[in-house]
Amino acid sequence: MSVTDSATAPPRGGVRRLTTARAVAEGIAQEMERDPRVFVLGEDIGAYGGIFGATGGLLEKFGPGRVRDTPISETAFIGLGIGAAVEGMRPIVELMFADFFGVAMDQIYNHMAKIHYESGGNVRVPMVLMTATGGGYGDAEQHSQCLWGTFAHLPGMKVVVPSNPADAKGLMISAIRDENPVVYMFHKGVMGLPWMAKNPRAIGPVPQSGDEVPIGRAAVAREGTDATVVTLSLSVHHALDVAEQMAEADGISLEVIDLRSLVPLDRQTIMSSVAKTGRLLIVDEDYQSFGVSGEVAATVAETDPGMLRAPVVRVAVPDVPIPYARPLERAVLPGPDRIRDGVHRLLKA
Amino acid sequence: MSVTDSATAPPRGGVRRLTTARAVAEGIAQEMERDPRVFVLGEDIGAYGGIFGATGGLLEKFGPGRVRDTPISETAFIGLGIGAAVEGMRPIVELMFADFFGVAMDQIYNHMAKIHYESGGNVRVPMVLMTATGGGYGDAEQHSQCLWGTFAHLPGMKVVVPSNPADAKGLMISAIRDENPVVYMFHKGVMGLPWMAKNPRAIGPVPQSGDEVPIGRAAVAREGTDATVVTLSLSVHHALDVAEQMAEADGISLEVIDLRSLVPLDRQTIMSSVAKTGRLLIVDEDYQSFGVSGEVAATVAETDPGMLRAPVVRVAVPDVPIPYARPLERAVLPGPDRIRDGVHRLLKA
Amino acid sequence: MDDKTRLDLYRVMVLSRTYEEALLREYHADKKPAFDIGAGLLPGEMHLSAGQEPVAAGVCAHLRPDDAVTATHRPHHIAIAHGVDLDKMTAEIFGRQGGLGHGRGGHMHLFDPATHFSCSGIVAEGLPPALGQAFAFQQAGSDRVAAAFTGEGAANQGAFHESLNLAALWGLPVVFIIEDNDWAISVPRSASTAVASNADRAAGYGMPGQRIEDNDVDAVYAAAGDAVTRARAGDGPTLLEIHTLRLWGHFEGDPQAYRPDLAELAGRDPIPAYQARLQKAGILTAELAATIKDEASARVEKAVEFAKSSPAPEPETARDYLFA
Amino acid sequence: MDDKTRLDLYRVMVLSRTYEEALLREYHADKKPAFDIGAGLLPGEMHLSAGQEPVAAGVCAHLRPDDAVTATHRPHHIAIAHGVDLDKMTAEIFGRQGGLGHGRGGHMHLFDPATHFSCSGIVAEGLPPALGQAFAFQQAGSDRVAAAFTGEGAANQGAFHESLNLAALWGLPVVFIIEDNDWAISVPRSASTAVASNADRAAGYGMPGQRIEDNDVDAVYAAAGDAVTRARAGDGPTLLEIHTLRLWGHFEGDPQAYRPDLAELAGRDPIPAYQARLQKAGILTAELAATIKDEASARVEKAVEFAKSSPAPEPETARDYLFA
Ligand SMILES: Cc1ncc(C[n+]2csc(CCOP(=O)(O)OP(=O)(O)O)c2C)c(N)n1
Ligand SMILES: Cc1ncc(C[n+]2csc(CCOP(=O)(O)OP(=O)(O)O)c2C)c(N)n1
Ligand SMILES: [Mg+2]
Ligand SMILES: [Mg+2]
Repeated sequence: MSVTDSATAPPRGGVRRLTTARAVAEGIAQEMERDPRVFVLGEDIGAYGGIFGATGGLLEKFGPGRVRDTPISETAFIGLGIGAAVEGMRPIVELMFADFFGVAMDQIYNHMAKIHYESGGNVRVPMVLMTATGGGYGDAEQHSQCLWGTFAHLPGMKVVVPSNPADAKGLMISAIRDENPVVYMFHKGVMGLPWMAKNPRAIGPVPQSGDEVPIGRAAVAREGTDATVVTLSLSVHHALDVAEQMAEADGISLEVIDLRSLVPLDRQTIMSSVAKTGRLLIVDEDYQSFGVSGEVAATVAETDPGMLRAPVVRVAVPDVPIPYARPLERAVLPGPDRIRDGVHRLLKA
Repeated sequence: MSVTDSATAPPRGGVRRLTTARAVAEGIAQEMERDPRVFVLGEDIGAYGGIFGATGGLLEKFGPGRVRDTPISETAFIGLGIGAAVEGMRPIVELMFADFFGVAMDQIYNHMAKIHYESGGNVRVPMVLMTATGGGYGDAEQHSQCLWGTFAHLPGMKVVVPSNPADAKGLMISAIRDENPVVYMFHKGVMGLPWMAKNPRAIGPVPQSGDEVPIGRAAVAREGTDATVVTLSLSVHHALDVAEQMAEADGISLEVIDLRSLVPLDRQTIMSSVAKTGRLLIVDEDYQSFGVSGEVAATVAETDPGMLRAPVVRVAVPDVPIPYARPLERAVLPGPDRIRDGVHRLLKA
Repeated sequence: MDDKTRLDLYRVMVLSRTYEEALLREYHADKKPAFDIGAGLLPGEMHLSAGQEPVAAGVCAHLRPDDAVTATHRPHHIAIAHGVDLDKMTAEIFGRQGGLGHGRGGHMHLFDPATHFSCSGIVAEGLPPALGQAFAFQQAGSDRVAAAFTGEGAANQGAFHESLNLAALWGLPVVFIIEDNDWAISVPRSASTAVASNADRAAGYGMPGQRIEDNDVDAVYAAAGDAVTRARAGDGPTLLEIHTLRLWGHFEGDPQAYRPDLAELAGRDPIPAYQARLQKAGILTAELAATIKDEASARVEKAVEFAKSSPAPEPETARDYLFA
Repeated sequence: MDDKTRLDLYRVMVLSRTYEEALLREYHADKKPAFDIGAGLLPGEMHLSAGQEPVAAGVCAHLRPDDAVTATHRPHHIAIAHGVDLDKMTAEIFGRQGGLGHGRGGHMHLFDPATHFSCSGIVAEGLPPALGQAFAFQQAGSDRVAAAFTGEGAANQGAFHESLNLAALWGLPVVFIIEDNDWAISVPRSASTAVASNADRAAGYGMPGQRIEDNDVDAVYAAAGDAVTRARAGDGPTLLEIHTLRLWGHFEGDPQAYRPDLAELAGRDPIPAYQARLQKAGILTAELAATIKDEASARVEKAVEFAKSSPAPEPETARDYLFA
């Protein structure tokens, strides 16, 4: 894995294209320039540039005072971020893999997420907890999980999940400026890392400007009429691939909703689309039960189940840990084949 | 809070009645007598008898070798339980409040829950992780949470949530005998503690025998025809109270389903009831979004949304931390008033 | 130590004890005849600190309002010693709109931005945020410090280890204080901690460590003075363990059946002992002691009055303050 | 130490190194020209242990197959030294049905009930389960012990502290071994650990602690012998820190741009050094060394063959083994 991510493509037709990893790092750098209160903490975020490249180049630019490698003490350094935020700083703390949340969850959900509420609004905790999620490259049970359902279930923190470079930058800027704790979850597969399988959707146009992408608004990643696919993060890429293919091969028109934020959840955009298509497929790389896919389906069921011309279909990880061996991992992840199969089931019903 | 719970009512009509706390302790004691591999670990589970009485009398009966108070080191002692289970023992480990899961979640979900799968079935982790949940007595944000959605979302552990003394004993016996890790979550309000508000449903007939209550089967706590109320734990008590009242006052016939287990979830019993009533109210003391209530609603939406004669209604904690002040706590918990209101909304639609 | 300082320590301890006595009274007032934890004006767990006043008084005497303090589930004596507004704190404990957190937090979740005070109901988990406050002070080039309190039971929690290592590594201006009251609920120190003194753990982080015996406020004051000076000077953290006394139950309602030393507790009360010492030293008279107690009572009763007259929060506002 | 023991240590180290060389080859074989972590027969992270063989060999020489061992994300040398079946282990790393975990776990999750071996990809979190194994042994009245390995980076994780305290408190038969290879990925020890020797932390738990310098297998063997004897005798846990060497990257693909000592690494390789020492002592000849290497290669290649010829798991079985 390379220390800095060099996969910046040359500007094409005047449009500058970056990998998601570079877009994230650029968003952080611009905010650090703008606001001296912003600093970055975490394991290997300095000289290494972040294991997944999200902090590449920051140490060189801002020095070890503002870009600090930490010991492997997640409870201590996430807590340190909380205290610094309380005193007016703007920490960005990286938890290397979301899978490791269990060693520091008390700081995250009993402190970071609750202090503002417990204090009756008198204490703010404006910080970003950035973390890598997802599988698909053989890293097995403890390094492949998405777990966003776990974070989204617990109140007091916003949760964002960008799928592309431009959103990644804009949501990072919004997260840093937000007065609340924001959990920023990036899937390794959307980062455009040079040491992972090439993913053309992980590189794209990114504005130079420091514009925000608003937290809490889903994007219609593709318009369509036959069915709605609600999804997030890397699964957006797969859903778009499938949608393009099925449009061409089968004449099926899929609308793809990229949630982008889980908290707040943009239920309106989901409902508008389902109202139009009458059919809902939810694709989620997190565990299926008691998570994101259930919440999206419930949103329809409690608003107007009569909208549904067919039962909702869910394609998610079928409530097992993520296995190591490739055929098994493929079987449990919501890849294009399983999505296509889901669309067929949805349309047949 | 009394060290042992003395609220055993005298046998009425030959039927022995116990509080839930005593029923749990009795189940553990009988299993400890039957099986020398069973032992109990946790904070204040010895001389104190468990802060919520679940281990009352065990130290006196079995001595400090098998009933061990621990330091406040949840990661170490839950992990100790895991290792002991791997070597053939049958630990019951108490995490005093479910709210504290964050200091030990890595042991729980990355180890306890995954070792069996990672080992391809070659290593078993037969243990019970017992923990207290729930609010309603003014204990605020860090001591009032249910959080069962969080546990149920992560694969590899069974999750049970008894609502009454007989189930509590039978499910404890099943949990101890199960070859898998079982998270046993009791709401403080169902325990029949002498230092909490009296709750007549927290005391009831309990068989002397060591019979199991099977994990994974919901109970129809009350039959009805107008609407289905799917709920669990203390909310079952409130739902039954409301159902009795509404039957009498309004002639409304509610069917109340007590889930009893979240993993595995008895979707069949839910669906059969909804098929009959066509209306579904979900009552859950956990946070509303991305949790149990969403999963139950999704089950209907993905099976047959056409069953629903009205939109599903959810009564849960509205995605805020549990506040301290009584009027605020009342406002967020799913008490009888909010349930009644939910029924009205469901039936009006 | 000059006389005025010792008198001030005495005053703070008396104020704290007077406060806890008032809370004890108010907490139980409407939970009779059968104790019901959820009933009355003050529902929920109530962890009172009577007996532990020397720790709070001795440490906080060295702090300024712009220094940070993080306390535990047993926070009142520390909040009082650090100068948290007594009216607002009491209103918070009563769950009122006029409270520090508008009644949202209650007694385990007191947050006072004016004095950079906070606490947490999760043991040892108040330490990491204290590091962050200290970090902010360090980065700003100020001489402000953070004092982070925890119990001897909590010192066996992972957060303790991580926090001490990181604070030492980065030379953060923190003073760690362990209140060793011999018990973690029903578990005696001997059943929780593999060493006799937590000061022995300081060497494992390359920081100075000291254990103070006998619940002696003068000794606490001296040791804390050194530690705070060190932190202010940029010389990094210190670990202090203070052997103190839990005079009452772990929480109210605790029958303490597990406790063999109940009979001798009254004789170990640090406040009469300090009073006697100061009187012997000619610093305090019985009359002045009575005045101090009266002043404390007046202040405390005013706070209780303030709390009781503050309105309860409206149910409709339960979702306020989720996000800023 | 007798000659045979030293030769055995050498053999184990050579076998381990030979194994890692083969995995290195196989791992990269089909990830060219551009490195793609998810490609090839061996996808995912790969943490190899070359340079750290003295730790595993020296400690595990004292263990029986009925003793428990928990290792880290870098587990191969330890598994080999403890006698985990090489064929099944390799098949697991290749994700095959014939593997220890039928291909479910992979290289960071090796579980061998036959030798009570396990490991975990979460740093320091392998320690708590080791306590439980030791507890089970203690309760059974046996003299079995548990050896729990962790890295110097991981020694700053809360689980480390909690585990050492609990093990000492209950006198559990555990030997804690810290492999100090100077680095935690790109973070040097000086940026993670507030003290020069983790042995200094042992005093904070009232257990013996010892640091062994120079990656010296004889010294490791001696110290571990004492520690294992103590544990078997019921005298409780010991903490050993061994200064060792990460000869290669943290994981394969690590460019190690952060590392200033790359040039001198080869000269610090412990295996040629030990070979020279044994040859000088007349215990080993160049011929015997060659034979040992050949035997190791044969054994390793057989294991690789076994792995490659074992079938891949069927996709339909992905949900198997969720529950027993
Ligand atoms: C992580 C965690 N585990 C358990 C508890 C429950 N608990 C609250 S206070 C307490 C005892 C604390 O003992 P100590 O640290 O000595 O403080 P003391 O109560 O004696 O002041 C326990 C176990 C908790 N709040 N947090
Ligand atoms: C709790 C946790 N945090 C972070 C990581 C990511 N990680 C894997 S190995 C490693 C470095 C470990 O260093 P050390 O303990 O010294 O072992 P070494 O790799 O040097 O053998 C890190 C940070 C992890 N696996 N678990
Ligand atoms: Mg204590
Ligand atoms: Mg290392």
